[in-house]
Amino acid sequence: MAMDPKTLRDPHNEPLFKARDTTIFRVLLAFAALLVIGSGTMAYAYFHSGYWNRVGIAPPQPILFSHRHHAGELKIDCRNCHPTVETGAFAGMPSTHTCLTCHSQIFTNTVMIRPLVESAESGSPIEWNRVNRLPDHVYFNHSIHIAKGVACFTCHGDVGKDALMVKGQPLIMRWCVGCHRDPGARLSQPGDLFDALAPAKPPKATPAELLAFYHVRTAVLTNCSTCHH
Amino acid sequence: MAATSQDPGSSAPARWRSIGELNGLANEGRDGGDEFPPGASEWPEGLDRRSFLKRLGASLALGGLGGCMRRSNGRIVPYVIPPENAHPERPEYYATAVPVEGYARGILVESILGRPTKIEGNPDHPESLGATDAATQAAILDLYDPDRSRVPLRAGLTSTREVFAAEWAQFLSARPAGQARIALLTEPTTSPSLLREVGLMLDAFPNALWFQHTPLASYEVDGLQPDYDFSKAGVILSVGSDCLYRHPACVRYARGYAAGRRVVDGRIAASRFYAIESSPSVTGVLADVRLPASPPRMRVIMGAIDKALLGNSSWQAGLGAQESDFVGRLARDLRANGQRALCVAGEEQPMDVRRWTASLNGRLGSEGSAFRWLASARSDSNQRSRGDARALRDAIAGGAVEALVVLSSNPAYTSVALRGVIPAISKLPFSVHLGAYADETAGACAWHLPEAHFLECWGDLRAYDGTASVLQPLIEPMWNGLSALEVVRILRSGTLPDSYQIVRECWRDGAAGDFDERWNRWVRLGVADSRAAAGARAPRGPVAAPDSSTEAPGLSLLLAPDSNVLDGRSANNAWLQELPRPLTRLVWDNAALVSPSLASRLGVEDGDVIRIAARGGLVEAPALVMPGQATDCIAISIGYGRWRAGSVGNGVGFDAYQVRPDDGTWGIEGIEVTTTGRRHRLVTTQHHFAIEGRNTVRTVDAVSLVLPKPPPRTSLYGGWPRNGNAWGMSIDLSTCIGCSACVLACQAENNIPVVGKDQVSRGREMHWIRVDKYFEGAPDNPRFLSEPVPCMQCENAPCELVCPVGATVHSSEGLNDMVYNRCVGTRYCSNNCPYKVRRFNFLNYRAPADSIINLQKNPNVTVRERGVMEKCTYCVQRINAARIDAERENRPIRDGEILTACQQACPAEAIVFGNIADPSSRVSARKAEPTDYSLLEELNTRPRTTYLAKVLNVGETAS
Amino acid sequence: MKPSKNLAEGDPEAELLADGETPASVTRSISAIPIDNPRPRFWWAVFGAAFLVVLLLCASLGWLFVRGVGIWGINIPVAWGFAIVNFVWWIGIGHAGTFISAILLLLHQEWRTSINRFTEAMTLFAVACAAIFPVIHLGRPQFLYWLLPYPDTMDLWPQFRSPLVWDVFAVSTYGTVSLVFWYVGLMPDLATMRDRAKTKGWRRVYGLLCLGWRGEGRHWNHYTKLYILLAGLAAPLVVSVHSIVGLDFAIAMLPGWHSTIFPPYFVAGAIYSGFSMVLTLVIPLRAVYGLGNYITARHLDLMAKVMMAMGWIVAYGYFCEFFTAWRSGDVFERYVAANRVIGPYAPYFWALMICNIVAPQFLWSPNLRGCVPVLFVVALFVNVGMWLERFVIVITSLHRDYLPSSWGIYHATFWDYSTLAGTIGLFLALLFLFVRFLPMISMSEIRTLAAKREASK
Amino acid sequence: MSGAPFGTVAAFGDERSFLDAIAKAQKAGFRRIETFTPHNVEGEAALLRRRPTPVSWIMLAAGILGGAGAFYMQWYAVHDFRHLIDVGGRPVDSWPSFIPITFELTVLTAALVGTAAMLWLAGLPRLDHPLFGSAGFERASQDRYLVCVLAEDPRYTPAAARDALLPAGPEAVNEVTK
Repeated sequence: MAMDPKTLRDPHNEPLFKARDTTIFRVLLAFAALLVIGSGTMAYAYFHSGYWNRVGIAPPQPILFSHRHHAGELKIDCRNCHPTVETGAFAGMPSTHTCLTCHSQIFTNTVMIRPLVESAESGSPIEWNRVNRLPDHVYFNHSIHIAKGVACFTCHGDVGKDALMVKGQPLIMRWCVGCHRDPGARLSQPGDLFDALAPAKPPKATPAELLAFYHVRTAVLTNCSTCHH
Repeated sequence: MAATSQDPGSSAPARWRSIGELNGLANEGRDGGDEFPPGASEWPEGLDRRSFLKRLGASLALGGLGGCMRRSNGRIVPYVIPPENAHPERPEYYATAVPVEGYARGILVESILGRPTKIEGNPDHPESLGATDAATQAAILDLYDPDRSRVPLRAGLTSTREVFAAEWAQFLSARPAGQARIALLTEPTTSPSLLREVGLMLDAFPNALWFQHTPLASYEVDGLQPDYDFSKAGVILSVGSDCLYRHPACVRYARGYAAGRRVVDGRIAASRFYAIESSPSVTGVLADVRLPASPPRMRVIMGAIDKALLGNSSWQAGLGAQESDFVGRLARDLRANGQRALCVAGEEQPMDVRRWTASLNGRLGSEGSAFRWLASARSDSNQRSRGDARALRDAIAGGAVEALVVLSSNPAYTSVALRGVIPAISKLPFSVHLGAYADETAGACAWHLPEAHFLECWGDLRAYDGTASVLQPLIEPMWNGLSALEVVRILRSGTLPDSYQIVRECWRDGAAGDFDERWNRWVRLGVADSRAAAGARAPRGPVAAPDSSTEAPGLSLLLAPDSNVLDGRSANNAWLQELPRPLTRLVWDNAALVSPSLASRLGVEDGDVIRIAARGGLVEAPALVMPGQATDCIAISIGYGRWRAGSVGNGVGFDAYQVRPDDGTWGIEGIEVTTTGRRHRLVTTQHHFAIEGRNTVRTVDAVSLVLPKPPPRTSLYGGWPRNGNAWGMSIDLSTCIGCSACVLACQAENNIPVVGKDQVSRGREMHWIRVDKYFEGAPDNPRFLSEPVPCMQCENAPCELVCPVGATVHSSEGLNDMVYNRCVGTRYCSNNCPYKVRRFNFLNYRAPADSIINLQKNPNVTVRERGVMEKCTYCVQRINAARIDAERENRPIRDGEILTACQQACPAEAIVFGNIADPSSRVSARKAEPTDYSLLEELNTRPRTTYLAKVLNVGETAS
Repeated sequence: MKPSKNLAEGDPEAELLADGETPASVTRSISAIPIDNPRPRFWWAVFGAAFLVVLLLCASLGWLFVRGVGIWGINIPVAWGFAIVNFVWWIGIGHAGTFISAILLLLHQEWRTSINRFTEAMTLFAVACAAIFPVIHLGRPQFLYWLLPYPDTMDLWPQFRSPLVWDVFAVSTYGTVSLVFWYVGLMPDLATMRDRAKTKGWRRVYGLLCLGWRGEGRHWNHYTKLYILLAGLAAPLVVSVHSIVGLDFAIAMLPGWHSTIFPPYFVAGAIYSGFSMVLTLVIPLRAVYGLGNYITARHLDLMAKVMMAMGWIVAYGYFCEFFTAWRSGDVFERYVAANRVIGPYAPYFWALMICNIVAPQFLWSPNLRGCVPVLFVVALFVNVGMWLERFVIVITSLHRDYLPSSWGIYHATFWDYSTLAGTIGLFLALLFLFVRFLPMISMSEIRTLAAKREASK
Repeated sequence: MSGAPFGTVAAFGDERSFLDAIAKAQKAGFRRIETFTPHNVEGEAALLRRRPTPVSWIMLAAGILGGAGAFYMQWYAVHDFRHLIDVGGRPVDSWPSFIPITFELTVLTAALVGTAAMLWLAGLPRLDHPLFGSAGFERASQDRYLVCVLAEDPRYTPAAARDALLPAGPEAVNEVTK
């Protein structure tokens, strides 16, 4: 094919790409598009996952304290060890002396409660690893939740089921406001509030009845300043 | 602009702009008009390129990865033995008292998790009545001041208390028993225990001399304290007094004054307030009729008043038109009111003026009702005292002193007399200083002992009216400090005692019956059984008017204690340094106040440094043009220019003690003023004081009380359903005295940071509530209007509409919520706020994580990080706490159960907060008054905070 | 100001393409710039200088992230400063490209052909510079993504009533659509570059970039439709974007901002600044790279006329603002208006008047308009003037609003200036990379023009 | 370049002879003709009776969907689970505020989908093509107008194609294999 040689390059030029290159290029393009969509989906999944929220994870503890045994089997009332849950912002953690009310009598010499004995002797507290934690900008008050019919198990899960304490709920804001927007369905009857296990049967009262019973004013629950100030 | 500004010479009550504008200067730059001042950029000290890059890298890494890494949940550490208090997180209140120039003001101190966090007034205390002033609010910060002295120092080197005791014992043992020539210097005090300890010390050492020194004026006139009841006064005359703002009884006075200025149920029986003063004071500018006059001129006017009251027809001789109008009206009103006429003189006035003014009450008949004499509560005229700092200087110079003991006083700075003998003090065989800071006096003495803060130790004090209080500690001494009581005991007995025992010993003394029961009651209530002397008798018969010379006196200088740092003792308190001075809005400085006409005569403007020569002393200070200042008088406050105050107060301002006369008088005549050509950067938080014809501060006449009502506003929109509580606030401009107590109460409650002079100069102050000042009328004698402005909590909030992330939205109870942790910092909300009440963290204003100042922080309020907007939310943390309490008990929140911090602190009860949905609440009643109005009502933002107009009771002119 | 279509054909005074240009010559001379880099010293000098300024930008942003927005002069009440001024300025400059490409395409203005590629690139880089500012002006830029709607763990959404959220969508849409429009227009030229590049490596690069374009009739069939439709979309888009930027201000209740004139007035201002920037850049590049055959005197003349027309619309906007302020009787509006003229920032206002209103009037004279240096200087004035306009709008309205007690003053700091300079550097650096590696005039469209003229001969 | 023929290409130096060649090839009975030109040639599509491109309809549909989706997103955000937030006292359904984003997303989806559709319909990206190997094809992106009679045409033989194209006066005629 004869054309003006001045403006032509070598006519026997190799083609730049092969059919394989087209395939690779198209696959890469598709992959890039997928990456954009996929990374968003992955991020969503990650930040809503139990891994991120630590749901179901039991951190190691200095003493292998079993809620299953104490709360589930022995049916010790939650308030026995968390005494200020009805009156204060914090539920209260049992002091060494609280534990010793029983354990000065029973299992006093077991290896398992050695740290307790050491704490009592040395006066230095037992350092537990936190299971449930809210960020600093959240102002949470246990007492008002109990007063308005939110049972322990609603947020902490079936603590009487597992030996080591595990986180029962994600405690992310989406989860919090889920209840604050529609609290009725999550309330429990007064008798169930301190059960270590969620009752198998739904409460006898309807959500509306429970809301009325506890005088829950739902309007303020979703105000930002209810939890953040 | 110029279109609305008025000829400065015209006396028409037109509202005008800044002084700079009057002088034809368009620039309102606070640093003298340089459009792009050098060094305006930001490069903090001590940051080189390498660490900059390091930080940059770290910040990028953290920003990039921080969001994706799980944070540690941390530890939870229970008690070994549970404390008595089951709820350490819940605030508890303990009654004690704050020392105010040696007098007590009863307070309740909030303690959370074992640390004192906030000071409130004690409703059971007669000099608090539940409220406080600004200085009381700021006292909590001193406790956590990192600059506080922490260890005993010997010649500047760390030592111990034991070494001190041993060295003292050695000093004593080198001398015949009891013969040591000890000089003890204290401030005048009302503390029964301290007076008892000092007495015992003087008994034990017959050669010991006790001196008392304060740079501030005594509150006594001839050994008695004048006391006022403003609520019983129909006409008030103030002669240079600032007693509603700076006085041991100022809270009670402000409360009484407010009673006479408040509209209740649409009616008011307003008092009429006349003031004559040389420099505008918080109290004086409240006057319906105010007359600025230089100190010599004031004496002339007082002579005229005296004559007019006596019916001498020649009283007008030598008076100007304004002056004779003032005197004529005043005399007419004083005579007409008789028993309800109250005359008050400032403590800084010469003694003959104070004597004469007090005697007017007797002449007019108000003594016994609006005016009374009280027996002295403070040790000013104690028989065993050998005099003041001048006497001590003479004693030292005369070799009569071997050991000097300075207790809780800083004479090396505050006493002109003692400044001269500092080398002599250093050469004494023994000298010791007890103080909260290793200050100027500590530098002069061989020994320095850290003093315990009043919240760290036991003590006792009397209030101005004589009521005694026991001071109880809220916390163990953080730095092992000692109280003055303990030091005197160490000096006397050599033992290391406990302030608790000393105070109890004093109060048990001579007491019969069950002491512990009474003691516990005193401690609980904060008020001990009153041993106050009842009203005393007038000291003398008729008093002649102050004499005045007729010759033209020239310029005079008026010194004054500073409105914020007083005599310099609060110089290291950053809250007080950054709190705008009430009238000038100046921060972090003092200045020489000059009247507008004097400024133009001298050719100076704001920030020009002038040199003032007075009676041999010399001070250089920047001029600040102050409308309402007497024309021939320059005023400057003491308490600045300190060199050993601490990292906050060092080098701030100018030391006016340099011209302070030795005898402690405040006014100096015949001064010479020259300009230096140098400039100093004065920083104010407000620099435009004209109202520009805008209806922001409204005034009504006391007779008519008519305020034009805005047209009703309708809306196409249905509006949001409002059920439940609807929070609202009413601020009474008529009773507000403009004292700024609300500002500091808010700062303490809401963890508001201090940003420093440089940041304020860039317009970045952080106060959530500010007190706006406007001047109206002739520059040399304008009317002063003040207006506290917190967030208005608009129902149609402009800020909410423009926030892209919904970080500020409305609550169902009508609060304009601000969610710090959602804020991304666009600052659009601030732009769209017509009231400009939003504050932004332009830089990281938080204290370092390990700073001791963090202990003061309110744990119920988020400490805001960099890049976050913040603002007033009606103390929503208090609302929530009350709501939780009420909800737990299934009852509505009671009216008055929630007090906002500003409301609680307000001495005049000008701020009322409550539920406007409840027609019987106090705030609803306030808002129903005819003088109620909304700020910028025409914008239809529908603010929940409304104002009651300022009631003026000017009356008719004399002619 | 509507040059008739036939001006393109034959009128000696109205040449849009020099005589003797054929598709072959067009291709040869335009593609020679990226392939041969005929003026390497000029290129390196400008690019090198711009790159140094980019480093300054990096330092400014680094320091900003370390210390916070407090390094700037902003305060309360002037909470928006240079960042927003620069943002609006850059976005405005970014409007000429799409206006020339899209609206003039729809209006069949053939003179757009020589400058559309270049102005589109300018648009992209201006938008890139503009997009920096809304991000960095945030107090907490690390949470920028909260302005995007996505299912977060907080169950919160952006507040869609806020114009700033509209901005996010408007600017990102504008950037994306401009990029797509530019890239689609570039595809045939990339194919040309592939076929003309000297080395196999470059041919591969251009081959990949053009996605295998081969000028097939089927390609052209879809392509031309898409291109005209993209133009149809971009035309209202260009209007919407600066309208929304105008709404950032108009939605606020601030006197001086709260004005219905803002959206159209902002759009006109944007096109005004865009054309001035095109002239500022094209005049030197045309001279240096000898593009006079394609960007002819006629082009400059037309652009000058558009600029002048836009200048008058902007002047009308100024007039309207003052008229409305006066006629409203509102004390706040009147004060802000007066304060602009005689207040502390009056020098900025008067400089703005000189730059934006007075300077373009020289262009009434055909002689002056035809004088390229004069045109260049006027364009420079308008560039500065448009920056000043945004400064005056943002700062003077904020610094004295409702309550005199809160009035303040704003001083820019070193970092304000360095960031502004830095983005100018970034803009120039990107533009010179573009000039260096891509054909700055649309060869395929000029070829159409050349072929049409050949055919008509 | 494996043996199978792709077609016969003729190169022309101007539009007129290019269009002429198409017409002549059609007259010769060829129906599978493709062209390669440095710019869009007016009349080419009509001559080859190309179907109107569906790009416009795709863009319209995408724009409507994008706009509706944007409006729904905003509506959903303010009604999320009946959790209504009072923003500055404004009504929940502040629909005028939703217009800008609705418009922007209409434009964005239309533009992106339209561009994707164009590429899809044009079979791009495709990096390889039999013609890329052929000599002189690089001129098709510069200044030559190429007509190609495709081998898939039932009447195609190299000779017939060459005969049909030559009368229009091509500068070169070339056979291309796959």
